[in-house]
Amino acid sequence: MSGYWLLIPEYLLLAGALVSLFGDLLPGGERSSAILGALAAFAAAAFAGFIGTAEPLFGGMLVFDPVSVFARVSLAALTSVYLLWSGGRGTGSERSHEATALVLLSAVGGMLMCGARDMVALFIAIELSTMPAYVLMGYRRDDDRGLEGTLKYFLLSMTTSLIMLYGFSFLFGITGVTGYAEMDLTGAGVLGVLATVFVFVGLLAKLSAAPFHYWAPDAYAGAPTSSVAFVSTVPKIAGTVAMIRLVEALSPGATQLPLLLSIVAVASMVLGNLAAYPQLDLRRLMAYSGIAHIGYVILAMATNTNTGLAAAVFYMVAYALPSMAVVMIAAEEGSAVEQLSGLVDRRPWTAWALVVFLLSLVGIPPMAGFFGKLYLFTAAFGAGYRALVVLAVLMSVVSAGYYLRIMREAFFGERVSTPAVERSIPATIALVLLVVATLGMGIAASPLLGYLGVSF
Amino acid sequence: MGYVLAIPLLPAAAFAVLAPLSRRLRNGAIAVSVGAVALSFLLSIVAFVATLPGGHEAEAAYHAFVPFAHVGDAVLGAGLLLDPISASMLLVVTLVSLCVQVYSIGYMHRDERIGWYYAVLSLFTAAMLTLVLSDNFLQLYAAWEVMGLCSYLLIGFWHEQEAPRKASLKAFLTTRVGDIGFAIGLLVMFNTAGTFDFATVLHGMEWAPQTATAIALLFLFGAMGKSAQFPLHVWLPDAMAGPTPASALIHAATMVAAGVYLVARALPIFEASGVALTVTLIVGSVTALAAGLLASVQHDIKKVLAYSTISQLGYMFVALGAGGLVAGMFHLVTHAFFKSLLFLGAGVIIHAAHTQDMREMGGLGKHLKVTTVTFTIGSLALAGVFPFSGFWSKDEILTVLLHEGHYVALAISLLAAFVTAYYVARLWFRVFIGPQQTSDLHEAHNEMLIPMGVLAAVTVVVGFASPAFAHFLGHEGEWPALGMALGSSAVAASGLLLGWFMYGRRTKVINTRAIKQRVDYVYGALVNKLYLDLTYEYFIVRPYQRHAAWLGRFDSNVIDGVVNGAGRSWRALAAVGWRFDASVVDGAVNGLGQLVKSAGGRVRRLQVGRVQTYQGLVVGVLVALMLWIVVKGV
Amino acid sequence: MLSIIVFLPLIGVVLIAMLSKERESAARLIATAVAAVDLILASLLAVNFDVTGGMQFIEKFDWVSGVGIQYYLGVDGISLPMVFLSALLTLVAVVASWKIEVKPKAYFAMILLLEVGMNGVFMALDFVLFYVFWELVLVPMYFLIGTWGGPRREYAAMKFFLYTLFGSVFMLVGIIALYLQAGTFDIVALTDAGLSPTFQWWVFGAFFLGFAVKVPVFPLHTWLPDAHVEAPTAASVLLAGVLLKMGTYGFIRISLPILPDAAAQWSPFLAALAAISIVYGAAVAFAQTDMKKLVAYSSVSHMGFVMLGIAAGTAEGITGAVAVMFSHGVVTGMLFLLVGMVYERTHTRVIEDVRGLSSQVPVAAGLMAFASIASLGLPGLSGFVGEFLSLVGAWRSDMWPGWVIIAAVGVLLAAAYMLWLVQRVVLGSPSHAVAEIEDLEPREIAVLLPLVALTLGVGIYWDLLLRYVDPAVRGLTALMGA
Amino acid sequence: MSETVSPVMFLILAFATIGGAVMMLSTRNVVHAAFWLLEIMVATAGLYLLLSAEFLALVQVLVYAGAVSVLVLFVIMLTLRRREDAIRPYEPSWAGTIIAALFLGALYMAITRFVPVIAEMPEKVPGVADFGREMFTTWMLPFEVASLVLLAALVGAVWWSKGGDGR
Amino acid sequence: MSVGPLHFMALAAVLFSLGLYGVLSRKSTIMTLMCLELMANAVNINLVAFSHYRTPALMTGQMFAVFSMVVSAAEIGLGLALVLAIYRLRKTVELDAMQELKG
Repeated sequence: MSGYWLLIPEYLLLAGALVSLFGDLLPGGERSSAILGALAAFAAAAFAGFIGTAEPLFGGMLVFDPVSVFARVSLAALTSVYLLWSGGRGTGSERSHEATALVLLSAVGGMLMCGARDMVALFIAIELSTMPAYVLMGYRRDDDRGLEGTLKYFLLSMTTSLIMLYGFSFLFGITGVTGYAEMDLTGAGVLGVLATVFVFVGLLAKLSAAPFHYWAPDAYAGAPTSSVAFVSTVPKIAGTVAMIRLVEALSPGATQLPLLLSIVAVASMVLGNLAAYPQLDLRRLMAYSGIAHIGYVILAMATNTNTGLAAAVFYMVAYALPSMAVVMIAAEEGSAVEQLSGLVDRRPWTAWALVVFLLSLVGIPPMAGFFGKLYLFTAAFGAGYRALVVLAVLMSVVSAGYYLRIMREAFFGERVSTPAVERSIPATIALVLLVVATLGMGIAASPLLGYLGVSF
Repeated sequence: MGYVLAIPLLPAAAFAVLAPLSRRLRNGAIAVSVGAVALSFLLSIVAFVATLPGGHEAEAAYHAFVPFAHVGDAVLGAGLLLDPISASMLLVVTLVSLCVQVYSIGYMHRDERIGWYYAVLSLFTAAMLTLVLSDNFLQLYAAWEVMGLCSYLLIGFWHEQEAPRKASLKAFLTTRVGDIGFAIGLLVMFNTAGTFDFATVLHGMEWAPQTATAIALLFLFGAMGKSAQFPLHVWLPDAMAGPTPASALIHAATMVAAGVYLVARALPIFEASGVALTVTLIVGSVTALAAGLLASVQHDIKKVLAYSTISQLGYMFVALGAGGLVAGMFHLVTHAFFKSLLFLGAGVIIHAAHTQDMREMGGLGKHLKVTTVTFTIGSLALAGVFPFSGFWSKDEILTVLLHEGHYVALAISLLAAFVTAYYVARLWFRVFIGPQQTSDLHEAHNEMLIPMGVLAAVTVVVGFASPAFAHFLGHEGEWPALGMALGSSAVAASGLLLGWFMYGRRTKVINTRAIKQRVDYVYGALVNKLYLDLTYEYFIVRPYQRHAAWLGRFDSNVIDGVVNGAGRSWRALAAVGWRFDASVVDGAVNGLGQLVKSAGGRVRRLQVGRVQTYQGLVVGVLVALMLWIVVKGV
Repeated sequence: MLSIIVFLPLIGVVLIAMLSKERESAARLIATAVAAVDLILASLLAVNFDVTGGMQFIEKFDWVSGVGIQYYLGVDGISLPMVFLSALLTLVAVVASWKIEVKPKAYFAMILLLEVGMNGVFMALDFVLFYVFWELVLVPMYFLIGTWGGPRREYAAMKFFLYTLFGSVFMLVGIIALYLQAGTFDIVALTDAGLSPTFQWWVFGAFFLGFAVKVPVFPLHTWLPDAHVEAPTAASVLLAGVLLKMGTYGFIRISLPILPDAAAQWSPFLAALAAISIVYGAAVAFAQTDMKKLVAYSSVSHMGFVMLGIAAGTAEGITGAVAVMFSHGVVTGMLFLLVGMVYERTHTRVIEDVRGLSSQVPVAAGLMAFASIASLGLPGLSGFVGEFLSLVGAWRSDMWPGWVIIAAVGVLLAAAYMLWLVQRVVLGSPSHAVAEIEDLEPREIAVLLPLVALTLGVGIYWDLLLRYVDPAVRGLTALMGA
Repeated sequence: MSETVSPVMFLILAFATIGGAVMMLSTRNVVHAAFWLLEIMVATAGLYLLLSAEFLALVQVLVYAGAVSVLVLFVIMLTLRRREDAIRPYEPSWAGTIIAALFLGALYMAITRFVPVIAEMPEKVPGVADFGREMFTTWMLPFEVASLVLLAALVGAVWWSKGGDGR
Repeated sequence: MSVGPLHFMALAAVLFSLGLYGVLSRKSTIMTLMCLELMANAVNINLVAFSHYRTPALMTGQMFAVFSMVVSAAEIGLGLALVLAIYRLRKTVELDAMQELKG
């Protein structure tokens, strides 16, 4: 087939993964494979952007529409930033060739998810993206708490993905096809709706949306913080894209879908924000806040309008950037909130960067998070979800409560004598890139939005 | 005639110079301030001459207007209006001000902050001149408020002591209660007329009676605050805590007369209302009599004069209430001179006797010759004795009342005149006659005596200008009718006689030590009465004393009590409000935060840590959804 | 021009951020220079302003084209005084805090950042841009209170942030609703969008929450005293002087012209809240034992007059509202500065402990008395202009006159608490805490003098301010009438 | 191979699978359960044969019956210190029962309301060769990705298995 | 009686539910994994049956089933490795021992 060159980004990532698996042979030890992986991912991002939109591959299994391109580029770029940071980290306990390889493999899966418009392709891509994530979450194999969290993640994830697969099987049985293009659920009756619900339960669980979120807090809290930085962000972008495609494809037959999604959105926003409030562990806090943010994204999906879906993807990326950065800082400074105390004296630049990230998460302009919320709420409001938008903005005030608590600790907290983290140039570059992206994605959103086709 | 602008501007400039430098300058301050007001006085004479031969008030000799604000369709501005009324007021204000300032050189020379004192006096003079030259009510109000501030500053001049501080606050706030009325009156006026200009609102439009009544009553309320009319008069006696020359200028001659001036200016509106005139008349007569009675039981010389001022202002209101613009204004003029004269004299007396309590004075006449003469002239003028100025103006008022048929008011006024004469005599005899109680008495310096002399001279002669003044204001002027003159003289004489009878014919010192508990007027009164003729005592004096004493208590307990109580209850209310704010309003907000926190704690309990529970919950939700879908169908 | 005014301080922030640790003291020089240049530019703006010209100095180009978000700046006679005020008070705040010793770099950077937001709010004519600047203001103020504040600074900073965020998210909902209805974020274009009254009613409610918290209007005011008491002096000055005005400015710039029908419907409610705020603020101010808290609550009361003028919706009322905004900024700024200066010397703000300033420190005492008197609305000083005009406007409108009378009583109450403060603090014989202190130094006097001059200037020659405001307000009322 | 499915065979195999599942869940011995699982897998392979999916039946036997079951047994053996540990207490779960029963009930109702579309059988039943052609043309992408899944699983499994020496 | 897709679907549903019950009730990690395999098996039966009745020529369902088998094999392998890793540290595979992380 002639279109294989469209998959060059995936090949690049894969090559990176394979090289780092045999990273022992590289000069410079474990650091080099991560940096190499970062370069590969960067090249992948660049290529994906360069290729742009294209005709679908494999008979429509993989599409290269704007949403896909946008998600692929941001996913690869975030992976690159993550590996850059990981490669530059002072402590290497959570970095090794395998981790780099797994991150890159997961990214490949994620990139395929972004383009998949076929149930089989989606299923297998999801598994490719998830399976390395299990390993990353349990990467400290001598830490039983980490493994416990991983096991919970694993079991819940398997159960839900089997439910999803069951749903896929019904969808296939009803329509006789696996590609979304020809999929027509109208008149499928109750079984069609049930199948849709099954599929979404699986995806929602992957995205850690309430009430299918239970794995996330425990798994994050047990996992190495550096892994959380990746797992809590990058795969979710892919998951969001996968989900908006399914929303598009399945809503004609499943009339209850908007209702289902809005219930999930409400549950996620409320539960995530409220439960994040009392948390003292940054990982757990970010887990709950992730649940809350997914709630906003799902609210946009419930609209099932082009704008709403595009806004969902935009928001997801706008969330992933600062969220990854916050967890990275937590990985450097210690995952308990109180360990951030005195950060402003210790590492002022990091502290101010943290402010940018947290405020973006709250939704304060001119950070990306604000613009994400703006488009998202506009889409939802326009689709008639007014009460939900009001709830969402109220919940974002609640979220400000716990994000500010982190800020307060970093700026006004009693100084604690934490050993200074060794600063490295790559890690600094990574954080700077994230700051720039968090600010720039909002201020210079015009081309992105135009690309995604957001218009109200 | 641009020099008119300089009349208020000179003292204002003096203030601008003195205010920042008040600590550095002493003699310089005096020179600047006195020089400025002297120049103003000269210019005022020129301006007065320019307005001759006078005429109707609407015909201004000079009018200038500078807009300072454009709001919507309205143009607000500052203007200078020189007409007979303002010209005569200019003379009065600058002359009294000049006299007081010169007098203060001697009176205040030992005070450290004399520079500041002169600065405020200059500001006051500027404000008062601006007020009388106003061509619109807004500017008048602005000047009115600034005067209030000056009054506040001067009453509290010796702020290291508690009493002046309290008195100053009380004075400012009480007058401001009236000012609210004035301000709302302005709102109503602007709402109807769209402007504050005299030309329009006084002469240029027809007022609907209801609107006119509203505005007039609100203005009257403002005037009552400023001019210390019952029941807003309570601040004035307390205001005597300030320096005496300042009291002479502000709380006797000029500022307190501003209320009268306001009503006089706004008289067309009052006349359009009708009701308001009656109310003015009632307020004036009640005040004239009640304050006179109160004056006659005071022992503090300044308080006697303060109540007397209230009473005389009441007279002016009576005159205006009867429609007697000329009479009211003329009494304002004469009163300004003789009352400031009395205050300045009182200042000398206080300096000499080192007390303000009349019971500790006596026999001053032998030592303070000049003061005695001038004070006597002032007293006679106040009592309304021919040929001093008070006689003429009071007679004019009584004539107006007679002409207009306000017999009740006339009776009250005559009674008030009697009371006035009585307390004047009481004051005079107690201070100047009788045994000397203080040693080391000496006459004041010339810079204090000369102003008094000037004022005394004016007091002697100004009364004869009575018809001329009426002509000047564009009204018919006549000499008082003989019958009325005789009648009023008789009343005054009987009052004086009673005063002499009670205080003048004594040869012995009254038991001052026993009366030292000044607070108890009743006790004092009882002691006093021992020397009196029994008959007289039972039928006239005792009821009189009782009523006066009762009125004194009523005044200090009820009316003043209401004012002070309002202050206290406001404070209590404020405390309650603060507690409410801190606990309820703020508590609600903080409670919301707590709610979120506890809800968060509750939600996180769902996360039990057991994976099968998680799976059960996930699948459970799924099953619930499935059942719902299956049961509901598509 | 406008962009330079808005973003010049941002350059200052960058410059300060690049200073090395050893040269921290240069931060104040940079900040002063930047703030001064900004003030000069703002003054030039005022000089070159055509009072009858409506929106001027417009800068407009697409920002996020797909959704019609524009970068759209402009000033008219209502925003110009506010821009000038924020530039002036920023300079004042910078100079007043020269002596700051804790983290001066961050401090001055935050003040400059604050200026970006403040100027931006008053210039923005695009809703999203407006909201961007609006929220931008929160951040530096949060840090100013939280880092350099008093003992309960963290609580106060958090409360300030959350409270105002709470209000502004509703504003965001309102913006979204408007956008969806009218299809534009353009504040100017929205004035003739022809929205249905019911829709307007709801949107007005959303904006009301956003603005009223900022103003603040009873009962949404409780963040204010906490924030003020804990904030450092300069932050208090800017908070009271400029930030509160953002709320009322929002009402005037957005709620009234865009939602005129709703404004009419809401007017009685606003009037009631305004009157309550006036009296309630005065009452609570009267009960305070802390000078700063007293001034803080007095702001609630004064801002009530602004709300009264806005509720009136008449030309006089709105002009009065703007005048109060300007005057309150200047006068309350002065009061906060003086309270701060006294606090620096006596280390107490408890009214009972500070007595007899006039004997010990006559200059400070005189200025404090002046500011208090200006605050109580004495004619001839700036406070009177606005309060009088808003009362006039309120009386001219068809609101219940009782509210106006209550508000007029508020004038008396203002006199009560202000003079009582003067009586206890300025007058009397010096107390122990006051006994040894030094009078103001030239720098401090220099900070206060321009404010004094403005207070006098505007108070005597109203058109100094009103020549800008009045034509703009006429345009506004014409829009509302249409 | 016939195009229709023999009811008898279906019933037998259905009984074998369901019965096996019930036995697997009811036995208290983990090792027995593993063998019951093996039995289910084999019976399922039979069902695949019924459905004319020979290749799948083969894979089923190889992968599940062969690899997975053996792996499970290995792990069981590795995690049992004593033979008696294989005997587990009886673990009824009311919540589990109710949820699973309701799940089945709801699903059953949906299935019974479902009207399946049955396509015409092609003339020539596709064989393993056709299967292979399809797999490497239409299903190229999933096939490649599946190999990556296996790679990832391999890396992960190796990583975890190497644990312990770090301790 | 002719065996149609509904019969296979019912069979798969029963097996899936039984697996689900096992997942929700078994306290041994290994048993849970086995039950998950049972569920996967049920899904595969579903897929193959649909393939037979719906797309006999294209064998789409069979393809799906193959990938599903690969994935579940990979997952069971990974899961068992995880179980072993945990067992090494905690000397137990009981799920009830995995309750340290919560809240």
